[in-house]
Amino acid sequence: MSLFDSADPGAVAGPATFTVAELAERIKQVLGDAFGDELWVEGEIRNLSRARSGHMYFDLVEPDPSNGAGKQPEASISVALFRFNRERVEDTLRRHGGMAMEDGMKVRIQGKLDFWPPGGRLQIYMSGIDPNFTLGELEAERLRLLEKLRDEGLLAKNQAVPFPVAPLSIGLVTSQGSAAHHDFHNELENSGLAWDVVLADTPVQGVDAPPLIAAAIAAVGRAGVDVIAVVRGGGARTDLVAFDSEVVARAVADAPVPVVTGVGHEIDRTIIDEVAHEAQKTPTAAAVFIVGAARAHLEATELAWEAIAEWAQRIANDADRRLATVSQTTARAAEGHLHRASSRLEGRAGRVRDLAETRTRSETRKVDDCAGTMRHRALSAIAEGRRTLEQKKSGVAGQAMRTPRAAAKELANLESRVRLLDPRKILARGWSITRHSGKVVRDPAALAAGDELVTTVAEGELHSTVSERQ
Amino acid sequence: MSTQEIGYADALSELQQILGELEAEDIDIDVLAVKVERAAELIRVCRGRINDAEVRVKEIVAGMDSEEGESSE
Amino acid sequence: MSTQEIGYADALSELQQILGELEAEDIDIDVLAVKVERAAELIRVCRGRINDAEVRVKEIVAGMDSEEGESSE
Amino acid sequence: MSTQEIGYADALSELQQILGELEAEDIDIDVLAVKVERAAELIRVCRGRINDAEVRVKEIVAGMDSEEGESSE
Amino acid sequence: MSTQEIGYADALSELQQILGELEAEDIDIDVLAVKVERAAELIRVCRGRINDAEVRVKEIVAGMDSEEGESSE
Amino acid sequence: MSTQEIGYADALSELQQILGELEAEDIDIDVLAVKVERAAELIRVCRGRINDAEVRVKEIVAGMDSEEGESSE
Amino acid sequence: MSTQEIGYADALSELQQILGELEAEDIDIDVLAVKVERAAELIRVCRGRINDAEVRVKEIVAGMDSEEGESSE
Repeated sequence: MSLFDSADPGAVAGPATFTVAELAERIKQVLGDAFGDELWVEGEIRNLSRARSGHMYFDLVEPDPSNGAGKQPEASISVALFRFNRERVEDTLRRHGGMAMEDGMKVRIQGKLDFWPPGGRLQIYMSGIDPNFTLGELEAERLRLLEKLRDEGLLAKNQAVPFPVAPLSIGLVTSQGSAAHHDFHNELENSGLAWDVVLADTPVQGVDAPPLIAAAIAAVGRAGVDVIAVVRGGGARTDLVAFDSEVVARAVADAPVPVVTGVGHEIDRTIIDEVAHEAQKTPTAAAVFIVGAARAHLEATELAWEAIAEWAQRIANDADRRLATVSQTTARAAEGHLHRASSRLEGRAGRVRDLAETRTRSETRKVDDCAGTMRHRALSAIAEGRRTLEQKKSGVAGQAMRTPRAAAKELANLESRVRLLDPRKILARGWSITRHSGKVVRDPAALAAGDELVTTVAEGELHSTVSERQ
Repeated sequence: MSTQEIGYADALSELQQILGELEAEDIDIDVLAVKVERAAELIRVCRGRINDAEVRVKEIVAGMDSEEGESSE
Repeated sequence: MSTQEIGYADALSELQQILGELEAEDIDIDVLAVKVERAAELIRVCRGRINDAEVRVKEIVAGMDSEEGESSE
Repeated sequence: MSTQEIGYADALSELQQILGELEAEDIDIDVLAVKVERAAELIRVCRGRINDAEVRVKEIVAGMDSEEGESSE
Repeated sequence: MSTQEIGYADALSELQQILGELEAEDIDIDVLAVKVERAAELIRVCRGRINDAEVRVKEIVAGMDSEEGESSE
Repeated sequence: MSTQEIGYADALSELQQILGELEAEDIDIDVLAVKVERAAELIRVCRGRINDAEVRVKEIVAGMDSEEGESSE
Repeated sequence: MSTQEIGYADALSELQQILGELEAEDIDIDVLAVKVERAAELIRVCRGRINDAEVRVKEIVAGMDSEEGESSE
């Protein structure tokens, strides 16, 4: 279908010529034919304005994919929300997470596309809104961003910055004069501590807010504060959308000092809370936290001092006690030594005495033994001499008696032999000796008859003459 | 480090260190008073730093910085 | 070393050494009195040092407490 | 060495040596009295030294205690 | 050697020798009495020496003990 | 040698010799009595010497014992 | 030699000699008687000597014993 395919019948050949009103009427008609009474469009709210009449106007744009703030959108269409629809729409949004329409918000809206002839503008007359779209879009955006930050390691980056010992110098990023600012300031003042606040005033909502917040964070970071507090009071969920933005999240992650957040109400949690060193729920809570940290260190300091004073006293006392102990030990050791030396010495004295007495006793015994032995041996020698002498005497006596007896026996033997040879013994047995001329006659042949013979017999001699020789 | 220049954190850290030294049994008595004196000085510094009830506020024009940031981009 | 110049730590160390010697069995009696006398002198020195340190610490602590009292009022 | 000049340790050592000699069986009885006399003299010396040391130590200890009493008061 | 001059040890040694001679089987009876007489003299000498030593030792010891009593009082 | 002068040892030796002669078979009967008589004389001499020695030894020993008794009293 | 003067040993020797002659076969009977006679005389002499010796010995021995008894009493 074309805007121009049903030409006016009264028109001459060639392109028809409309009056502006006719054209406007024709456009409205074509639009009505093409889109009907209702359509749904999704896009991002820009240039939202609320008229005194109660109507609301904004542009619904298709942002440039490069997502540069302030860049020309890829497509844009004007939206008008009249008062009678606006109340309903706002009510719907309020009921869904306390949202309110604002710049930068992504919406899916219902309405009629129409041409406004007086302005010569094509616009959508908004009649309704899909709150779930906005919520989902926000959530999806949030999740995407979280994922991205996590991938880059930015979620834990600020948490890795050590929390200062005494965060007395605070870089406060907030909207100056806001309730959040007052709450935060009051809390600091009430603490009674010496705070040095470097205030960076910045809008905290709206489409331009994120880069400004990010710049403020960077600026106080450069100012050399101990800690950065980013605070904003509560509002509609969509009011806090700036704190879900990537540029703010990156500024927090890159901050050189810890960032404490206190954004929104109790239930609100934004991306910045995920990136910050410490996420407190409200500005007051953030101040309380910082005060608490400073006070904790103040207390730690005082405690350290008290402990030092106490320890110093204790050390002196201990040293004193130890010294008293050393003194006692010294005295005891010295006395012990003297006592031991004395008893050792007396032991030795006793030993000298005992040994001397033992020695004289043992020598006495030795000499007495000698005397006893001497007597015994002398008497033994005398007895031995006696015994020897007696043996000799017996030997002499025995031998002396034996000799005459042996001699007598030998003599008797000789005598008996002599006796056997005595001629008188032969004659006594009847034998005789015959002699002739004094010679013993042994052979008759030596004799002649008549020879004179003398025969000796035992009892005398016989004289005879040889008568015959045979 | 002179107490004129010392930061609160350094002061606290030095205090803690002194405490640690005192807690170690073998501190020299001659050093004790010196240490306690230094601790007293540190605590005086810390108290001075923290106990001034007035909140001093310095303002920063973030916008200027951001503009400056943009111009330098 | 003269007891005039000796530090507490050195005095205590020497004292411990003397004590060790006294606790050893074989100390010469002639040396004993000398050692005990030296120990007594060292104890006197140490006691003086402790008292000095204690007085000093008490002064410092009293001073700090009064300052704290003033500042917290 | 004259007993006037002899040290406690030397006296004790000599005494110990004499004891060793007395314990050996073969000491000449003629030498015994001489040795015992020397031992007696050494014992007298040692006793004198111990007594002197005791008196001295008691004085010193009494001095230490009185000082302690004063300082802890 | 005259018994006037003989030492205890020598006397005891000679006595032992005489005792050994007396033990021999074939001692001359004529020599026996001489030997016994000599032995008796030596024994007398030894006894005298022992008595002298004992008396001396007792004196010395009594002296030592009385001193101990005094010193421990 | 006259028996007046002869020593105990010589007497005993001569006696032994006579005994040897008596034990030989062929002693002259005429000499026998002379020998025996000489032996008897020698025995008498020896006996006298032994008796003398015994008396002397007993005297000496008695003397020693009395001395011992005195000294041990 | 007269038998009055002849010694026992000579007598015994002559007797042995006579006995040797007698026991030779060819002695004259007349000589025999003379020799036997001489032998008988010699035997008598010897016997007398033996008896004398025996008596003397017995006396001496008896004397020895009696002396012994006396001395041992």
